[in-house]
Amino acid sequence: MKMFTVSGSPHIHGENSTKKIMYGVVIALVPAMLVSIYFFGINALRVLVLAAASSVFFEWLIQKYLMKERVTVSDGSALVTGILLAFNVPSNLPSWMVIIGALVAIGMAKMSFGGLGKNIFNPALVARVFLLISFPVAMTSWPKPTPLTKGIADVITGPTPLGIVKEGLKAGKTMSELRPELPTYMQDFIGNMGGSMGEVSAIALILGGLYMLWKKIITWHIPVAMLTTVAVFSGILWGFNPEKYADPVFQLLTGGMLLGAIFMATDMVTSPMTHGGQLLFGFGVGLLTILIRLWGAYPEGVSFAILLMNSVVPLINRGFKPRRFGDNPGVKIKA
Amino acid sequence: MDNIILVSVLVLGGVGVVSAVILYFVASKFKVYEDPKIDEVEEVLPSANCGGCGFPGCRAFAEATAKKASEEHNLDGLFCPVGGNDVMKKVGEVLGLEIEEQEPMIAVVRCNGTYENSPGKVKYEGVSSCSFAHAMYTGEGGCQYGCLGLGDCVDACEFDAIYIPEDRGVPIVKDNCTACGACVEACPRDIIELRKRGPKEKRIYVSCVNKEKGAVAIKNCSVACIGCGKCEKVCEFDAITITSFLSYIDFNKCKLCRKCVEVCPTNAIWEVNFKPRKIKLDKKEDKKDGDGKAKSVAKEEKPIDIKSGKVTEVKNNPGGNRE
Amino acid sequence: MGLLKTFRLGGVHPPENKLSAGKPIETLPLPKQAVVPLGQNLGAPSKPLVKRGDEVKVGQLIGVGESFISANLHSPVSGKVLKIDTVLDSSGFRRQAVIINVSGDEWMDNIDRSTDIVKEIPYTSEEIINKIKAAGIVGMGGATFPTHVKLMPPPGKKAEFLIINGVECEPYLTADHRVMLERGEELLIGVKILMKALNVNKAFIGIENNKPDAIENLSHLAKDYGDIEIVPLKVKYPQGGEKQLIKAVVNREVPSGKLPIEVGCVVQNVGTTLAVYEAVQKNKPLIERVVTVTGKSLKNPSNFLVRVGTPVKELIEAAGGLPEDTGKVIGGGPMMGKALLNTDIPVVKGTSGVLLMREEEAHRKPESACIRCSKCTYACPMGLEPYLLSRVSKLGKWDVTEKERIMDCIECGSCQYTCPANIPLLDWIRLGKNKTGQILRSRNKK
Amino acid sequence: MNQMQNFTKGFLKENPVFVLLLGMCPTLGTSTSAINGLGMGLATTFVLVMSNMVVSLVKDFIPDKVRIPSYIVIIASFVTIVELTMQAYLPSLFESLGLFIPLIVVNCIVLGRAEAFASKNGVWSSILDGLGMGLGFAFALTLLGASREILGSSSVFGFDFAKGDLMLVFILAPGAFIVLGYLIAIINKLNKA
Amino acid sequence: MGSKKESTFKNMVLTLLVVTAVAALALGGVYQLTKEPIALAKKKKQERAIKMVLPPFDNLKTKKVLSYDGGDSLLFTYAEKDGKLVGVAVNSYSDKGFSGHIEIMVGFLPDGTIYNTAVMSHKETPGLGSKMTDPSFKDQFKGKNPSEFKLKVKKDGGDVDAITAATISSRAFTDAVDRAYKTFKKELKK
Amino acid sequence: MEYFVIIVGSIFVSNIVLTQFLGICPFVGVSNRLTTSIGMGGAVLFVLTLATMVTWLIQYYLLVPFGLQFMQTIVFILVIAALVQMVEIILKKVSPALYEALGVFLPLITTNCAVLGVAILTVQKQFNLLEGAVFAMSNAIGFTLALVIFAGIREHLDTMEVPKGMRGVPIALVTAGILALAFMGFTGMVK
Ligand SMILES: Cc1cc2nc3c(=O)[nH]c(=O)nc-3n(C[C@H](O)[C@H](O)[C@H](O)COP(=O)(O)O)c2cc1C
Ligand SMILES: Cc1cc2nc3c(=O)[nH]c(=O)nc-3n(C[C@H](O)[C@H](O)[C@H](O)COP(=O)(O)O)c2cc1C
Ligand SMILES: Cc1cc2nc3c(=O)[nH]c(=O)nc-3n(C[C@H](O)[C@H](O)[C@H](O)COP(=O)(O)O)c2cc1C
Ligand SMILES: Cc1cc2nc3c(=O)[nH]c(=O)nc-3n(C[C@H](O)[C@H](O)[C@H](O)CO)c2cc1C
Ligand code: SF4
Ligand code: SF4
Ligand code: SF4
Ligand code: SF4
Ligand code: FES
Repeated sequence: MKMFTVSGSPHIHGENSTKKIMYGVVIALVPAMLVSIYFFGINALRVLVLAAASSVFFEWLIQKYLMKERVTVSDGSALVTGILLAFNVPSNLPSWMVIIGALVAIGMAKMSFGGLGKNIFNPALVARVFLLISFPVAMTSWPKPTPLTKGIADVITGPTPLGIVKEGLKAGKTMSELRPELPTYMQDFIGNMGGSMGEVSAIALILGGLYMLWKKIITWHIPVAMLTTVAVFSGILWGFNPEKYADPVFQLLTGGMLLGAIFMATDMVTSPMTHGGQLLFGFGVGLLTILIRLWGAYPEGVSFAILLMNSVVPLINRGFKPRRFGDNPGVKIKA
Repeated sequence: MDNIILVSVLVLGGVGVVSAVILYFVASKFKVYEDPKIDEVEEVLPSANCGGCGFPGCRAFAEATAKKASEEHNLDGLFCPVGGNDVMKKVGEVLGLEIEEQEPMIAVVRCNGTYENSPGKVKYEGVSSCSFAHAMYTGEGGCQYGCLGLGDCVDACEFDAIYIPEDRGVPIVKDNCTACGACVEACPRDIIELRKRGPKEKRIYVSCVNKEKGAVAIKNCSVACIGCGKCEKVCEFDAITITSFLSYIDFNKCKLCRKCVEVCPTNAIWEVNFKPRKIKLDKKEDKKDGDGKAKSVAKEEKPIDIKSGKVTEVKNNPGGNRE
Repeated sequence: MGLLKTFRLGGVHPPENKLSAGKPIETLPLPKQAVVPLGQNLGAPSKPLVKRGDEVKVGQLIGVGESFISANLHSPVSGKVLKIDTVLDSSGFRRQAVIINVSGDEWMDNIDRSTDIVKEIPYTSEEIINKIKAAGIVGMGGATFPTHVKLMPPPGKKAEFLIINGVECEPYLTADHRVMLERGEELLIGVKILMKALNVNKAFIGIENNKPDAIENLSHLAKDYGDIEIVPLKVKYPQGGEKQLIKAVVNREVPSGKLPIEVGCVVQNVGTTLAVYEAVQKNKPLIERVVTVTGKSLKNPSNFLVRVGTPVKELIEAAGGLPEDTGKVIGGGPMMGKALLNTDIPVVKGTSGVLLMREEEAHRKPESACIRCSKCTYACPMGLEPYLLSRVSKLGKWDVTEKERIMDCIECGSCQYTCPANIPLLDWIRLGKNKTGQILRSRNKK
Repeated sequence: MNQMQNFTKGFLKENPVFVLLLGMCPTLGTSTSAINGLGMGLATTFVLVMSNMVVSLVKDFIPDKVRIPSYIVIIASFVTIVELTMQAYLPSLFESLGLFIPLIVVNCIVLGRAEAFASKNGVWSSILDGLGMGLGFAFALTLLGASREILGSSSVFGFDFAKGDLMLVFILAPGAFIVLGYLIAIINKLNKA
Repeated sequence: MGSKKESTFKNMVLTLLVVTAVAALALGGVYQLTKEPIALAKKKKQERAIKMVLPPFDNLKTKKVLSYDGGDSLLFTYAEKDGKLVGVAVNSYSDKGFSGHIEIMVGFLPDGTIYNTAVMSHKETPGLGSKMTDPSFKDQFKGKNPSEFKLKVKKDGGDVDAITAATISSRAFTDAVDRAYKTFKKELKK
Repeated sequence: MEYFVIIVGSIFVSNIVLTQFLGICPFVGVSNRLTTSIGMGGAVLFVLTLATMVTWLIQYYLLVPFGLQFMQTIVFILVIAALVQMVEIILKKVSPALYEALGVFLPLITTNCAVLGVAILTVQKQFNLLEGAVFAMSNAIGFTLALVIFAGIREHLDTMEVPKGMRGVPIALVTAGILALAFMGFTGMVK
């Protein structure tokens, strides 16, 4: 007689899979990858490939030989982490530092907690902050973009727009004095400015974000809450004193703001589970980012802000529950 | 020069004395009594915090014993199954009481529906939880009383005393069982029972819990109890009763004469830790070659050294999902 | 069609696969032997009134529902009672059933077997309910809750609306769809009867937009019946869940742990309504129902009118035989249905379909780690957090499951359907519901 | 118990830092380099040995209610002695250890040993216990300090492996937690094996 | 443990009294003993620093001088050799460090040229700001006369090469040197 | 502004647990559950503030006048120990409910570096009494903040399958390390 399978319902499964989600993110990252290779040349490619390959390799190594469990590197999450790590470092970072970054991201921030889905902090950002603090010099010398079309020029390093503003204001200059030193908004938008690889081109990042929204990989809540907070908060300060504070458009387009908002704060593993919680999370990231940018020692605050908010995600998840069915009956219920 | 030493002595001494005085008064004024015996009892307990005693932890058990001892001067109904008589004796000593011995018990799995005896009729796919499967269907072998083999009991055991051999799919209890009863609680089908270990670990029991009519029972499992009543008749000590086609041996009455074992047509009655006797190849016994082995199982099975961590993974649903 | 009504929270949209939608209802030949389980309804099983060797006629009372929540049982065939024994039924367990050897097709005399449509409803509310009770009607939408109980709101509660569930949101199933197309007139009379029984003057029939022909047919017919409104709904699973349906149709939410009557609603399935018509107007007890037999490899997916007690293998035979590659047989739809252990299992009052899944569809994909994507939370129509519920169920934290409202779960499976990590969420949640329910019950007893 | 065991158990099996998880603050705070760790460890060892000795000597004369305050006073005295002596003769080490010298007083190991061991045992075993525990503590601090120094500035005990710094994090606060975390994981594994 | 003292009031107070008294006695003693060495150690550090930042001398005189901007007063140590002023060591500070206060000592030749500098105390980050104790940074001040060497980091338009990635500490160091120089000038004018 | 600097400085910039390394034992030990960590935080807030104020008074009215600063450690710890014990005894009697909530943590607090550390730091930083109290309170809040965040994380980790070797203290410390890494973002906000 035929042996049937028995199992609980449901008996069918949708199209979603972890793999699809992760490779969807990779696809969304392609435009930004191309832009960064265009502006930073072969070096960008080196860092990208190295970071991605070593992330995947470390995950494989740890799963196979340390944790001795089913190897799931093919799900693509390590690849995403690797690419995002590459996006968060300057394209001229020495190779061995990139490899250390991958080891920190995968080994420390992800696998120590048990692997995909169990980590508290965003692995790529842990690695970035780790590198930033470990190698302050290498991590803050940003190559100037030299478009591929103009041949392979010497790598000249220079400060990021945020660095220029931070230093300038500290030195007592005003925003209008600094403006000529800064790239134009158009340059910000296209990506023709100094910075880490992934944070330079607003348009490419937004394109990727739209793709992920369309594919339902992310929802709008975190990016919108975060960017709105930044715009409003920096807008108020700017309106208050435009010479002392940079304008909101500048704040939104520079640094890792968009990369963070679209690709890193949205990492589902390390962000809250409900829309309400996500709005709060985005708000917190935005607020902390601006606080750190304006008053902290670092010119850039997105990474820290996201990590700080990552740490309170378990608390947010406790407080923010989905709207339960039945709590608003829509009609008076007799006791 | 001596001045500084003098001042130090005065100041520090002063601070010390003032603290002492204040503390003394505060302490005597706000006194709360706690029985020091509780700590002493807790110290002799095994600190397994398994809850086998029925209290939420060793400390709670210690409190309960101290209270009962001081109020009623006995410890009736309080027993630490893990520590057993030795520990209870010590507890008694601490509390100044005599403790009656309780006969040692062991968990017994009353099902022999192995892959061989009760071959699968469907394939189960789902979580490794007997409780879940119990609510869903009969079980792969088709017996709706029998073991589901997903190891809730194994997960429940704090002592690594029960495991499911890969080729059997039905658990086996090891000798280090402390009779804490956690597995009994965990099994949704009430298959596991705490029984007396018996003299020299010898015990006899019916390894089946199927309450269906014999014909149905035997269809799903070749070693099921069919309620034929032969054992009941042969038992001279009234130890066996049959209710809803299922035989049960009262371990308080059973004298381990082994007569019932011989008459059982389906080999549903197990004798454990007896010397293997000459197997009379009569009736159905020749049908199954491993009969002697199957019956005197506990001692023989013990050497199967499956690493403790591994046991939980041994499930009879190869396709099942378990993290 | 503009913005269609639907419920707001959660929901998924699995491929519809309504293979048998265009197949008219066919009457299946009688089986040789009918196996009639005594526990076909939610609540206590019926008590058998016959014994081995008794001769029975079609429609003869063979089991009686004695307790408050239980139902009568009638013989679906005529013949001789072979025995009363345990058989494996669709519950997955062996339970008591009356086994009848069929001979001929002899009906009880009081049953009106003509096809005339009787419009007049000369009965009072009480009479209607008594007739329904006598006919052993239970909910045919899946829950098999005795219908007469639903029609008697507890003291102090009053029904405002009757909502007929014509949603059939489960993929593959088309039985209700066909009933709405072919038996529209009788259905509407059934609605009228139920309205009268409940003493309400507004009824809605909720139908998903993927059945435009049914919507059209009923809208057309309903013109003659005043207070019955046909509500087209956006396609979204599990709209057929009564709480979701109520939300979609009248925008009310049944509070946690409460019944629809709390917000003045009573929901009945299309098939149930038809059965009510037949019981009240034609004295015909619930002995047969429409069952969809379907599956991607099945030669001839069909809708059959089947006597209760017919083994499903006869349905499968009639639809072209069991395909070689069948890996799983499901009683019901793919989202809520129960896997059947074999094909000897009989059709019961609650069997809405038999779905044959091919071997390659029959297996779950391997589970991986939860990536906390929240998709399950977004999909849950009850606003629960399935990832959390399943995790704490697995860990046995019953206080948390209770606090997180595990008992609200309607077991729709939307969460598990969506989960990208293929986690058997609903398995664990069911386990959690079982345990939590036990704890709640024992606490209530105290 | 065997006297030798009183001494050796502090190193791995009952290491106060890795296994008993006591005295975490000085462990993390003063292990920026191997030499600092060693200094702190030895200072603590001195206090441990001396206070263990004194406590075991006077244990019978102290009423229960003031047991803890008395022990604390005894310990604090030795801490102050260390503090003053270091200030006088090892000023630079004193400066880099800073606040953590007075905090030896509240190091759970010291009071814990006084309470759990010295108040129940004889002088000799108490001294050995203190010495063992103290050296175990010093061992842990030195190990941690050395790891952090090697990772952080590629040098240890003044010996440079490479020019310049390596990974600064390891000298800063986060590195302390991280290195200790992994060290404990490794030691757990070793102890189990 | 039978001989253990009862927890009576008298016993408790007495015990504590005795314990604290003995402790105090011991401590007082040690304090007396280490008082001198401690002071000596402090003095030695100061002297060692002076020796480093000034040319050889045989006599020292100290004086407190109010900072040029009215901040905390600075300690001036006048060094003489054979009765002739060979240099002045100024204990200066800045609060602009990355982690707040830093203290340095600057040695000036009588003409205002910086002879050498020494860091007395700082809390800057190890590996970053702490590099200001490295010769590679410090030595650029050697032999410079602030009248022609602009005491500001290059980023701020001065002549001082900042430590990579530690401009703030460099700035603070420069600020402290500047403070010393300005106060020195002001004091010399008097 | 003074106070603002003290408050922000002690809660975020140089968080007592994550950058000063004080009170690590309870941080690791009592942060398993959210409720207990809040209880601990409350107890620390109370004792820390009280102890800092009392030791401040002792420092400036007893030790300084007599030139006995070298006895700071011994006097402070004695006073703190007595204080904690007193609070414990009184609480047990007066409010058993509060004692249930806080009491279990009180003995832990005596040997908590945070209390003695903050008392000494207050004196070192030459705060006046009010500043000292604010400093103590902010530090206690900083402690509670770290503890609560951490408890949230650990409760969450409890439901996860952390690899065997890392389970418990190791992963807690690594988490604390990453948290400290994140807190470095606050560097430079106030000095
Ligand atoms: C214990 C119990 C009591 C019920 N009582 C009533 C009732 O008094 N009135 C009513 O309208 N429905 C009642 N119901 C029926 C439910 O509301 C619901 O219609 C039934 O469970 C089937 O719904 P489903 O298929 O969505 O699960 C009851 C159900 C249960 C389980
Ligand atoms: C997830 C879910 C989906 C359901 N889908 C349907 C459906 O498509 N059609 C239907 O008639 N009943 C469906 N039901 C059952 C209804 O909730 C409800 O029990 C029924 O409409 C009540 O009518 P009855 O008592 O006549 O069956 C569903 C229940 C659940 C929980
Ligand atoms: C943890 C940490 C510690 C730092 N410590 C110092 C420091 O001690 N001194 C300093 O000047 N900069 C320090 N910085 C760097 C400053 O934040 C700032 O980036 C730098 O001074 C800018 O100068 P640059 O233009 O030389 O890069 C530190 C940064 C971090 C993240
Ligand atoms: C939308 C999205 C964003 C992600 N962002 C990150 C990221 O910022 N950093 C990272 O390491 N991994 C990221 N991942 C990959 C993956 O979730 C991450 O490795 C997990 O945190 C590992 O458990 C992202 C994945 C998705 C789907
Ligand atoms: S086998 Fe059962 S009774 Fe025996 S120790 Fe394990 S759980 Fe307890
Ligand atoms: S709990 Fe154990 S004995 Fe019970 S069904 Fe599961 S595996 Fe079998
Ligand atoms: S099965 Fe339960 S938890 Fe899952 S989506 Fe449906 S109602 Fe929600
Ligand atoms: S859908 Fe699956 S992977 Fe996503 S949160 Fe829910 S359980 Fe986790
Ligand atoms: S050593 Fe600091 S609290 Fe224990």
